[in-house]
Amino acid sequence: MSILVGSETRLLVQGITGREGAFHAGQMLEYGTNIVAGVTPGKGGRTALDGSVPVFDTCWRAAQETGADTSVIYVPASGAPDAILEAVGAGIRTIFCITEHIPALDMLKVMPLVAAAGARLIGPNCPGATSPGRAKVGIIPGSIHREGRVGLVSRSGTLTYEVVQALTDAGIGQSTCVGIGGDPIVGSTFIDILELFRDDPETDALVLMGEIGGNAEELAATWKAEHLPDTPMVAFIAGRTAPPGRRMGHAGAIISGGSGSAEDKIAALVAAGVPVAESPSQIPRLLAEAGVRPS
Amino acid sequence: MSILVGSETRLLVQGITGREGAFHAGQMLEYGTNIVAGVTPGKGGRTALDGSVPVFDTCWRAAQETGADTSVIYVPASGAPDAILEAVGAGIRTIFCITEHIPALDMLKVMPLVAAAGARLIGPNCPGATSPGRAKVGIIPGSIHREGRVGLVSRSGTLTYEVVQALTDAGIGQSTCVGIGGDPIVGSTFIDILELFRDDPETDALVLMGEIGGNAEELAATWKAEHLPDTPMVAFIAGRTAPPGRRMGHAGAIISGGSGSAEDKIAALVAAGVPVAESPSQIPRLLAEAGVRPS
Amino acid sequence: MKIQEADAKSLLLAQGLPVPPWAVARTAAQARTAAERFLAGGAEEVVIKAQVLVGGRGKAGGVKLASEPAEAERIASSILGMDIKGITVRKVLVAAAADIVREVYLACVLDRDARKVLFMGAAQGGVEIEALAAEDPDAITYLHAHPHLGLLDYQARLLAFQLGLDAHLKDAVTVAQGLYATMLDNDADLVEVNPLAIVRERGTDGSAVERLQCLDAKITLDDSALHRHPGLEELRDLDEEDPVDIEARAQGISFIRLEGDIGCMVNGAGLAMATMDLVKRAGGQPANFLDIGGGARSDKVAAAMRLILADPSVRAILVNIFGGIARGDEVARGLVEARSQQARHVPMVVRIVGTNADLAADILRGSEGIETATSLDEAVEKAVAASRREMAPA
Amino acid sequence: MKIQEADAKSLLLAQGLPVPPWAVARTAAQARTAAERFLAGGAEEVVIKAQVLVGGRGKAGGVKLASEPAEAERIASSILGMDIKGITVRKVLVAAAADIVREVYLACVLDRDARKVLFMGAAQGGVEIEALAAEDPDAITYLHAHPHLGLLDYQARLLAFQLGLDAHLKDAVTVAQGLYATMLDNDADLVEVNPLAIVRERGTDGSAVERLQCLDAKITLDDSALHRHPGLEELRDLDEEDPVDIEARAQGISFIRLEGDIGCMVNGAGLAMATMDLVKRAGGQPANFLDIGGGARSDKVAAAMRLILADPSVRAILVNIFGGIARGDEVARGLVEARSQQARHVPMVVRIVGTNADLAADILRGSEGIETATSLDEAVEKAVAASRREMAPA
Repeated sequence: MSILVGSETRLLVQGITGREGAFHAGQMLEYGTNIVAGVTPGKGGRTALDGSVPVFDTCWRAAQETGADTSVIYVPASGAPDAILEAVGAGIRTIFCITEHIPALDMLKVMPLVAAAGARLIGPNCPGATSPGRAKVGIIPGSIHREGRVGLVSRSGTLTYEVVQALTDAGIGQSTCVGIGGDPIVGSTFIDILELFRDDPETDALVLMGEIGGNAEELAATWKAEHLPDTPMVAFIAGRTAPPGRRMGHAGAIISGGSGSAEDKIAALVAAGVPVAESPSQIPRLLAEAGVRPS
Repeated sequence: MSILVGSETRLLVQGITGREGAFHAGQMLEYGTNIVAGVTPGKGGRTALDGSVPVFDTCWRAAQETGADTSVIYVPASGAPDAILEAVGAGIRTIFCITEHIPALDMLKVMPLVAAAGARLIGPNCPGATSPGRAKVGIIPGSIHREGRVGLVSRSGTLTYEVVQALTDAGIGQSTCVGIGGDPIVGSTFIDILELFRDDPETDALVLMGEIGGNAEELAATWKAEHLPDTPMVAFIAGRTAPPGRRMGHAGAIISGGSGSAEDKIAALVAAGVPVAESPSQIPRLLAEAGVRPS
Repeated sequence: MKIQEADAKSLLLAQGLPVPPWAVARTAAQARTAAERFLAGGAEEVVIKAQVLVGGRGKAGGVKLASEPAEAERIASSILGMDIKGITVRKVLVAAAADIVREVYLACVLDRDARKVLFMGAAQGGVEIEALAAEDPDAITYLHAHPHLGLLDYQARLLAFQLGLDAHLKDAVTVAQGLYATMLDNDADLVEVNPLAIVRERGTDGSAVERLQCLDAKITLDDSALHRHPGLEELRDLDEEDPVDIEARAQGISFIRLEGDIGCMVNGAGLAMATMDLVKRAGGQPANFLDIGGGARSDKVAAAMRLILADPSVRAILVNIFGGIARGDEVARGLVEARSQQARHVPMVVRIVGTNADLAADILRGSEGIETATSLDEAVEKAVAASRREMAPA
Repeated sequence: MKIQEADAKSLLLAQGLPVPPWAVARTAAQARTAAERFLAGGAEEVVIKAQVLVGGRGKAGGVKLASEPAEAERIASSILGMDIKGITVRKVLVAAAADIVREVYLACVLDRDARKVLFMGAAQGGVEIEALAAEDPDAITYLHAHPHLGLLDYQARLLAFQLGLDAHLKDAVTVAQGLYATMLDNDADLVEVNPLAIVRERGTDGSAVERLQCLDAKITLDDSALHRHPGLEELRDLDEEDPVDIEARAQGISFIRLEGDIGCMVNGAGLAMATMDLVKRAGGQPANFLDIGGGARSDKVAAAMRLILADPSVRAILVNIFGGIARGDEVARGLVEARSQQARHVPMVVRIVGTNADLAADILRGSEGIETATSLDEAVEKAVAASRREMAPA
């Protein structure tokens, strides 16, 4: 098994005929992901990826005709909130929104509808999720993975790749790697993903990649101490050297006052029994110290 | 026991210092209803009803300080939707909105918040509910009731009084009499109230007072046949002589096409085993034929 | 409140929706002038449509085509003054006849059960939606707008694709969202465009272009919200209304005139309908529906009496008041006073129960021409009898 | 994006909120003229406030009162050019000093965890809300706006009563809902009025009246939404910004200048921060944060190089690219090209992994002054060493 995406996933790609959508759909297909449909309004009836994927005008028709249960969104920011709602309205249960630069107030409006439908949104501004050897949804390079039993959850994009590569190089395979996105308003939190890993019999250990800003890491630390006291977990927090109050790249990374700083996050994690690496390259060693063996 | 209102009710009166609110609060108090608070923004700190009821600026403070669990609203139509939301926000579980002429689109906006909070709204444009001998909430004259075991639910105002009087005159007492209101958008339907009566050990028989327009009576008939096949129930439908397509008083009473007519409603009720009276005065006799004895 | 086609089209236009130009004519000469203008502007024919608030005007001969101004005048003259389901036509709408490629149906309406706004669309337009719903339910796409966010973009696209408007996607989305905006901005409970049509028009370079157009529109407004749209209250078509309707509205009385001879004055819509039902069951014919509303003050009672007596066929009056908010004594006083002022003396049966019914009885006792009753059945019986007495030759 | 007090006040004013008049002065003479006007208009004193985007300007001496035009000029002259937390004051705001009866705090802010807009109010105003929250948490009222309906009327009233603004209920409701409207209309993530004050003013008849006024305002905007508010983009205070910031924004590069000497070019904010952390851990000092963003084309790479080299203290450059969307060969080509065009030759350590990393290695091999690395740790070590080499006397 794996979480969020796997060999049973029936994937719908929203924005499949766009530049980004077409490129990454090709990469996902190549990885072996089961892409059952694409959606681009006004291009219904055509096919994408050299005739292998039917394109529909609406998610509703795509879901009706192909049984798609998961969606990934490569639609520009102006249309992405509506694309999320369209997936929700079509009964899609798991939605990955890769799109970045969606205004926060747009996401505020979208979230209650996602929740009311009982759907799960990952992102926006996230790299997606990969369950090595089974399916890759999003933009994480497929080549960096190795099959195994470590679950990874991260707020970052390329930093995630860095750590996944380090794990793979050390022979430590992954069950699923999930990027939840670094925006102020995201559909799934660390805890949401940790809950899934807790219930996954094929995940034995965890890696959490945090950043400065917000308090998601602190909340995750408390949750882990309470609900997963015996599962090995290692963390990394980016932004130790960031000066207070300065904005670092994406909106998630603001230090406001005493809270949201790397120090506070690291302290919370350590207090929860989670060793925090000083460099991504230390993570495999810390996992090994916690008893994780190469797969 | 009784449904919705009883001796355990802790009532909050919204708009208690207005003309209508003050008059009916007096009537309710006289009937023995446990009024614990009133709310009028800007009049917090005063008292109403000759010093017996404290007045608060907000429902939140009223609920905090008095433990009010039920509210009745006598606020003009322009402020009534907000008054409903204020009660919901203060944690009030049962809300009666007496106010008439609230625009339907305003109610559409209010309803999801009521539902999300798990609160129960009766009305708007309803006469309220009385559990004889225990509590009266709303504007139904207290004098017409008699304690007993027949539950009554109605879409009308004065027509309800007419029937209650007829029951009382025939010696048939009531457990609770509920007016759900005749507007197109109401918080509680016939079925919502019938469900409460089903679970009330002190209600043995039912009276349903319907009108032309909509299909609430048809739905109630189907529900009754399925969920309360053995409980005696008698109905009355007002508007047999109404010409099709003409609006009768309140917005609830439009016949559109074949549906919503008195004939359809009566047929549905009869099919469900519910005798339909031709006059309110026949109702006690039909109840007696169904085995209901004077109390 | 229903509004006429031309007014409905104005409301759609105000939301930026595509509605072809039209003119309203009250005389045949005005219709001719309008026809001349459209024909000179390139139209091959004009359509002349009766403006009435009832359906089925087409079948009644209230919609016709003309290709010459003189013909338009002749047709307008025949439609103006025509009686359609009891209503006299006083205005016609004149517009260029559209070259229709395809017609679809699109409407939004208040859905009471779901407590949401419901969109209904059908790829077949120009038909009665009720008939289509009965014949071929799958032909209609139903879709609820979000109670706070309205018709979402993707929902509007879904409707457009379901209606086969792929080639006009952007315009179809604009129209669908425009219907919702029309509903919201005017507190309508129905906004219907039937047909919404793809029409062939001449482009600026003379070549044929296909465009989406709202060819007919029906809107009904929520009476409870009219006060916040003062502009809409003026749309009431006074021509078509009985002057008594205007007085009723001014007094806050719900009043509908009917064919019978027993005038009814009741408090509460449900009780008023029940009272009429009983009148009919007892062999009488109600002359009206009249709900005097809550808290019947004596001036309101007097106004209600005037409304009833304005109908010359009224031969008896039945007053049925169940006092709750309304106090019986105040109603009784109003009745006695109204009685004293009225020119025409019609027998009156009064039943007042509830709050202060005793005081009411005292006031009414001995008042000439006023019979009282205790039960509703008794009151109805007496009123029917009184109407028969009056009908007997004097 | 933060905006200055005067701009924030303009946005509040646009929503109809009560903000006392002010003037912005760039010179002491302009400040004097403004002061003259306010003093002639009846003010007993004027306040002169430094316009900078950092907090604590009061403690730094950037806010002063004056009762004479000459004094205002003198004070403005001392504040203009002042350095507050590294930022030079280039503008002052001049306004009539308010006669404050009571100050409260009111703000709305994006609440990430709840995914709602959070209102915060305190009956004590003019204080730092963080300090108050730490000292006396119960002194603050927290209240979430509805995600679709905003701040409901009753919520606005609740805030007003909690802040003790009973005597100004209607105005307080207007202000609270105005803050939400300001947030919505401008895509702000923070709108703060501190203090919101009851001030004593002279009425038209000369008697004293008390009114609610927004005396200070702080607004930050959502960068992701700026494109739909072209008017707001212009509010960026160019005076206060490094010209490189403007170029960075034009290129879609996230760039923050820091104090160190090792320029960093990384793709992804998280990886960029991690890279800087490692530089510091290895004993170096990052000269900047630079996230080149997704899909790094060669012109973007060249622009990033210009941004880094515009800082004369940069002595080494560390490039860390994990190719995903970004293709390594394209980045490498951009680096070689940028290198060939640059005047100042700074040692460069490049690490490119992921998509097309092999091709990138081929391109970089043999390029003069470019060292390559495989692991991140190795790259950081080499860059720190390079910055030290350069620092040794030539």
